[in-house]
Amino acid sequence: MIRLEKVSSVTVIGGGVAGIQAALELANLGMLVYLVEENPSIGGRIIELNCSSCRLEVPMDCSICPVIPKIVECYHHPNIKILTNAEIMGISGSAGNFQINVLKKPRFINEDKCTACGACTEKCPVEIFDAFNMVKGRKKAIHFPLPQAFPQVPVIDRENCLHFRSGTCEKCSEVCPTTAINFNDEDMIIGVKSEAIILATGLSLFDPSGIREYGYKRYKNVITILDLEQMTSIHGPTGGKIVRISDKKEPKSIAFIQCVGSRSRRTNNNFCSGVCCMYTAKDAALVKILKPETEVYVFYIDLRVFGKGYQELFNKVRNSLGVKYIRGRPGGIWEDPKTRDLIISFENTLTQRVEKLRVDMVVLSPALLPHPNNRKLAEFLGLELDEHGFFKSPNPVSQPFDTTIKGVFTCGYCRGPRGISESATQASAAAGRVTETITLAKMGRN
Amino acid sequence: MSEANLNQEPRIGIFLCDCGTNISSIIDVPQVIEASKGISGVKFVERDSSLCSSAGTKKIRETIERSGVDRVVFAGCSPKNYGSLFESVCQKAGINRYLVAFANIREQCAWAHQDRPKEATIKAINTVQMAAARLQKSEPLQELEIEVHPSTLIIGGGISGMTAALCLANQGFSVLLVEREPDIGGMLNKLYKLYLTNQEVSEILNPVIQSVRNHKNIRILTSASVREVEGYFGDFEVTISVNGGTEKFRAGTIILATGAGTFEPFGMYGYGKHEGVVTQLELEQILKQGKLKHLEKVVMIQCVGAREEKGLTYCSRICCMVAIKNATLIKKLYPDCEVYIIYRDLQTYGKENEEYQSKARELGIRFIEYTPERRPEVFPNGNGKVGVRVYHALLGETLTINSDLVVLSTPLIPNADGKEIAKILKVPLGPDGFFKEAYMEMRSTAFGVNGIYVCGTAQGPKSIDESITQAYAAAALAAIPMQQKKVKIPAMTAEVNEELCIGCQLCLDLCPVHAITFAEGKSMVIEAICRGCGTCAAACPSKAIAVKGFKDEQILAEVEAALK
Amino acid sequence: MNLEYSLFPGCVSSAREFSCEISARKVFEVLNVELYDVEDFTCCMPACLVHSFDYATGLALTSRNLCVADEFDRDILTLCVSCYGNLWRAKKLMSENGDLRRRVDELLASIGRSYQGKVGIKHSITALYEDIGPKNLKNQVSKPLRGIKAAPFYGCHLIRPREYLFFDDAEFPEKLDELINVTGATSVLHRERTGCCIGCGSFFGEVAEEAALRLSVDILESALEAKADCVVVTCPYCFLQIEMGQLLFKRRTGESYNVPVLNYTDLLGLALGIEPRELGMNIHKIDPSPLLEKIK
Amino acid sequence: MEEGEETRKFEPKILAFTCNWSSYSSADQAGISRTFYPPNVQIIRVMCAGRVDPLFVVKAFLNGADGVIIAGCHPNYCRYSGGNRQAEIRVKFLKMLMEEIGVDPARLRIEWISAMEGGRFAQVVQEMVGELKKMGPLLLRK
Repeated sequence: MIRLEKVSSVTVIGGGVAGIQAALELANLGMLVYLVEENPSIGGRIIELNCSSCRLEVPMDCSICPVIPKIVECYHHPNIKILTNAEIMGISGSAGNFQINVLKKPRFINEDKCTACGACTEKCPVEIFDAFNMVKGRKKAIHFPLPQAFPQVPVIDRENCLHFRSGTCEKCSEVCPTTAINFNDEDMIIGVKSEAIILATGLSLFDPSGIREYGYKRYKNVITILDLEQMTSIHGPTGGKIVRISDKKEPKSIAFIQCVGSRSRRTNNNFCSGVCCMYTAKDAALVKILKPETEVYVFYIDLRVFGKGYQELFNKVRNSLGVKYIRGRPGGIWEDPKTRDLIISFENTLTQRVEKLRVDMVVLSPALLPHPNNRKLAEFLGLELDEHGFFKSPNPVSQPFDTTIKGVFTCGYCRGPRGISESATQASAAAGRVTETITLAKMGRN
Repeated sequence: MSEANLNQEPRIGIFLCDCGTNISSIIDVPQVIEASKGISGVKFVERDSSLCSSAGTKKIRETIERSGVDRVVFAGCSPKNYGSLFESVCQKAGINRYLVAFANIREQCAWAHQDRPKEATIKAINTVQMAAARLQKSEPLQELEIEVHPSTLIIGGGISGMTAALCLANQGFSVLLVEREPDIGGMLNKLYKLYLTNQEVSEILNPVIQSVRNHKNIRILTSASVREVEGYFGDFEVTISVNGGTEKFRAGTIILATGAGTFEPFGMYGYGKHEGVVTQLELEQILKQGKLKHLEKVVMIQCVGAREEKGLTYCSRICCMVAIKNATLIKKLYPDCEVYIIYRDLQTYGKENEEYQSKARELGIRFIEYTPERRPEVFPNGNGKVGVRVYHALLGETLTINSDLVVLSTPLIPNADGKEIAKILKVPLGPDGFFKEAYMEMRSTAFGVNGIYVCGTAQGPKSIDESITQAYAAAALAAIPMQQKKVKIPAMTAEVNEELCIGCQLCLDLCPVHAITFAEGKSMVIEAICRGCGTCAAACPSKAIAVKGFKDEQILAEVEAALK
Repeated sequence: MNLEYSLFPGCVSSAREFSCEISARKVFEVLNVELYDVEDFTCCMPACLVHSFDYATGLALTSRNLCVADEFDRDILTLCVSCYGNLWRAKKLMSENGDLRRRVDELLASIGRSYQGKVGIKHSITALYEDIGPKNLKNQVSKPLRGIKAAPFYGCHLIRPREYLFFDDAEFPEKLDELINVTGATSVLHRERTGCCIGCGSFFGEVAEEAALRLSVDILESALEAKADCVVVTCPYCFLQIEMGQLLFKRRTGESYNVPVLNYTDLLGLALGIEPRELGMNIHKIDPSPLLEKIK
Repeated sequence: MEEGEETRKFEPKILAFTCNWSSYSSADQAGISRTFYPPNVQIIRVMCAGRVDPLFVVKAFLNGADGVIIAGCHPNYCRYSGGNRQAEIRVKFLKMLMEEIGVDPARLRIEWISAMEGGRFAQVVQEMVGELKKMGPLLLRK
């Protein structure tokens, strides 16, 4: 079916930190905002992270705590219309009058009826388990999104749900006390009119198994930083405990490896992801705080401590907490078949020595890449992308969040690597820019 | 809207939401209802399974209007979820939102004690009683609604200030731009070319200056400084001293864009001692005036006075890129000139910067890494040359470069008058001396105090694009209340009982937002500023301060009820 | 199929490790691939020799071989990864028309040659993998070497530097493993599989015996850790270093590893049902017979 | 005497003053993530740990609380900058007072728990209940 919204408004594409922040600012500026998110709930990447800098007591803010209330606020805001499970089908028109077609994929669960009682997830017979993916870990075919995502309404994994595979099972809908589950829910195309568009598509992760010599997905005890974030988060699969996937034992030594797939000609990601040095410092510190006797090593190329309070945090991590920093990018990792320990061979570029290091666990910081959807959106809008798939700006200095098309703005990672703080600031800025242009247009200038 | 009549004794209505099976499957709801009926003043207990649904809210309204209660308890999920929703529903139904209390029996009873249903039920009963007891002592409150004057004072006429000014002026707000220097433009006036784009600074700066000058909504005061700021959010009374006299200005919001200063490394690496040792900024000047004579060797030293254990501990963020940019300019000017950059960690974060760096390497600029343990040495080397001895950490060798020019990259430092402005505006400075924002992560351009915002290098070292970004962000935040014209301040503010106040002024020092003033021996709370944390109330030796909505009586009532 | 190549045997195989050349010639014969000898080929001229004195001259000497090959207009087939790498380096540098190219052209002109760079450059391994292909090889295997655990040793210049050698992933190659498995043997994963044998075009082994020995011992250790029956190499230099390493070690300590070292062509040859002595395995210094027993 | 008997029967009453911005939400989080903790605690929401008047704590004990928890934001993250530190100072003072009148200061705890640390909240209550069971009931109520 086709439904057409008539109200003029701003559309924000992407429901992560940047998108949410931009939407809130615009909504508070009195505009009607459509927030389009491809996932079943908003929150984006940040809900996969843990709250830990709180515990570090350095002059640096926790990345998560200030954001969570924003997610809830955004979800309840009267001026924000949230379209989850949504995909952009096409965009036409120009500044002041964009016509955006959004495909709202069915969720099969009525958000208003669902009371998040969890009866369905309990009864669901299908359990999906990915030994290498701690983030998703073990879950049912119908499962709740991560605890901070909003709304807390279960999601059905169509690949694995018996109903969608063979039509044999409807246990969840049988047990649902509020009859919120409806398998006949169907696609819906929504037409949205907008005066401006803000792109906040965020990032995607480089798959470290592409760097074969590190053995990610070959060795169980080689994990990514996101897995660690999940482990250390109290809601994670291990309830906040750091364990080796091979034997569920707490590691006595951990090595973090930076720039996996980034700053590398080999993967053509010659850029720096801009955040890894600091979240690694943070997590390394967390490991030390949780278990001081753990040996922690960090392999780095340059320490990117350019932000407010970063150097101070780093000093604390290296000097007071005793995390060992080694300058050099390891050449390879080998697993001791017996103990499942990992042997890292590397050149310490500050001593020019080739050495070997045996650790219980290796944590990789994969490159953060622009979101693949950028290509599609760029096509719809006729935007320019750079060779990596980031949106281009007409002038990176004077117009940092404009795009090559009038009325379309960017914020967050989709314009280039940046952290939560910069993304949020950019989001507010983009909102300011949008109001400026719209008011100017209304005043008949520009 | 009918308000609670306080003469008659409270009439309380309780809505209990069993949230589908979420609560009812663990807690014995009927038992809770029975117990709640017993509470004095309770007129009804209404059970429902989804109050948050539209049907639910409709029901709430009808029930309230029918029963004529004047206070309401919601027993169900955490107020963090739908608290504001229920409050506004009650408001619509004629019950003051401050006569609504919540009993969190889902998150904090049913879910947290799933393993022990019996105790969970008892705790739930207790929780409802506490909420009711609290209500007994509650009074209706009115939110203070303050007019926000559609005008902004922007302190600092650099790129950040000007950008913010334009953004707001274009939205039709009147802006006063106050610049301490005789001319606007700020730090950029001193610069030559920009990194990333390599274009002349003027290409970016001049158009901005022009449109700021010509904008009918912007008034510029140069050689001026802010003397005094009275009043509060929405209606600041600003006194500016300009050419001898003073001027007054009325501002709804204030944006701080005072920029940063530069560190002068006297005594370091022979700066000020030997000829041919300059700072990047000075080099920038020389290049700008086209006075750079042919050179054979140039050495740039990074992190001069920055990233230290003590003193300037922070990384100044932009120096690496500035050095690479100037090195590139020199290389383009004199391709045969050898340019060395002696760095600690290259802060070429992100995409553009990294690419800019690799271009520089292709040009043949040489990078030498040093460590804080073994710093380079600079010594005069006869006939105007300066020798640089440096331990190349990656080669493991000590090199000596006989250079014509040594350029020191020094960090941006907090502005000299930062402290004074902080005092005038009652906003905090961080440990690094830059202005301390409210929350780095989500509100890097706002302060704890309403109505005052910060952007640009005043908040910390930043590149030009980042400053511009922050300027827009600050402008957006400032625009919000001015667009809304009226802003509601939560009624939960402190108030001083003048009879009881003994004038000890303890509260003045404790208030984090300086909302308390002192006059005629008594403290006085400026509601528009107060954010109701209650630290003052807890400290007041004579119990003269009460926090509306969180009065001692209310909390103590809860305490007693909890321990019945 | 009628594949044909100009054979570029390289100094080591023709002067020290004959077995390598013997088995290569035999195996290609059985696969009826023609290997033509080219009289005029000279030293491949590794970068560490003349280049260190005059790069252009060194490059000219290498390029000359390519000019020669052009006459016959058949791809070059090298047995030594060092030759392979050097020839490719020349091809790469000559393709960049810079000063260097100009100077090399002058030098070549002075001996009446001009560089075209028509023919391709293969190594026995790349030829087997790319031109013949694992599938075809598998079909021709008559005597699968079941139960043999082989530790592949890639040899640096088969895959590195990645700027101009594209045969396989430079950090974690797998094609040699694939080729090994084709013979019915199983390739084992071991840490030194892409290590350095220190042989390459250098007299390093002579001047720094210690270092050389340490490396070859490390390779053997890593192979044994992975429970391999033999080390399979792609290059006579690696062959030399790993074999000699064992003998040297024995002379030093009296203990011996006795890990047979095989050219890949040996392994393939056996699987094709060729007699060990026809593959020159009788002149291996580490006696492979226990291994051969295993196959029977 | 049958003190062991006592401790087994005895269920301590705890009052928790939680900061609206962090610790109150952490209690919610504990529920959301089904991290169970003893139900002996009743939670009172205040805007900031700094609001907690020493009087509240004293009254709590007089009204029969066996233990009191004050939970606020981590030191650098007070929404109002410094309220939590004030609370800390007051707790120090209160503990001295309790020492004076012979009440075990361990019956009063101040904790920093951020909004996400549901587990931490549960843990604190868990510990406190354990300790109080060892101490036995507080008999101040007149």
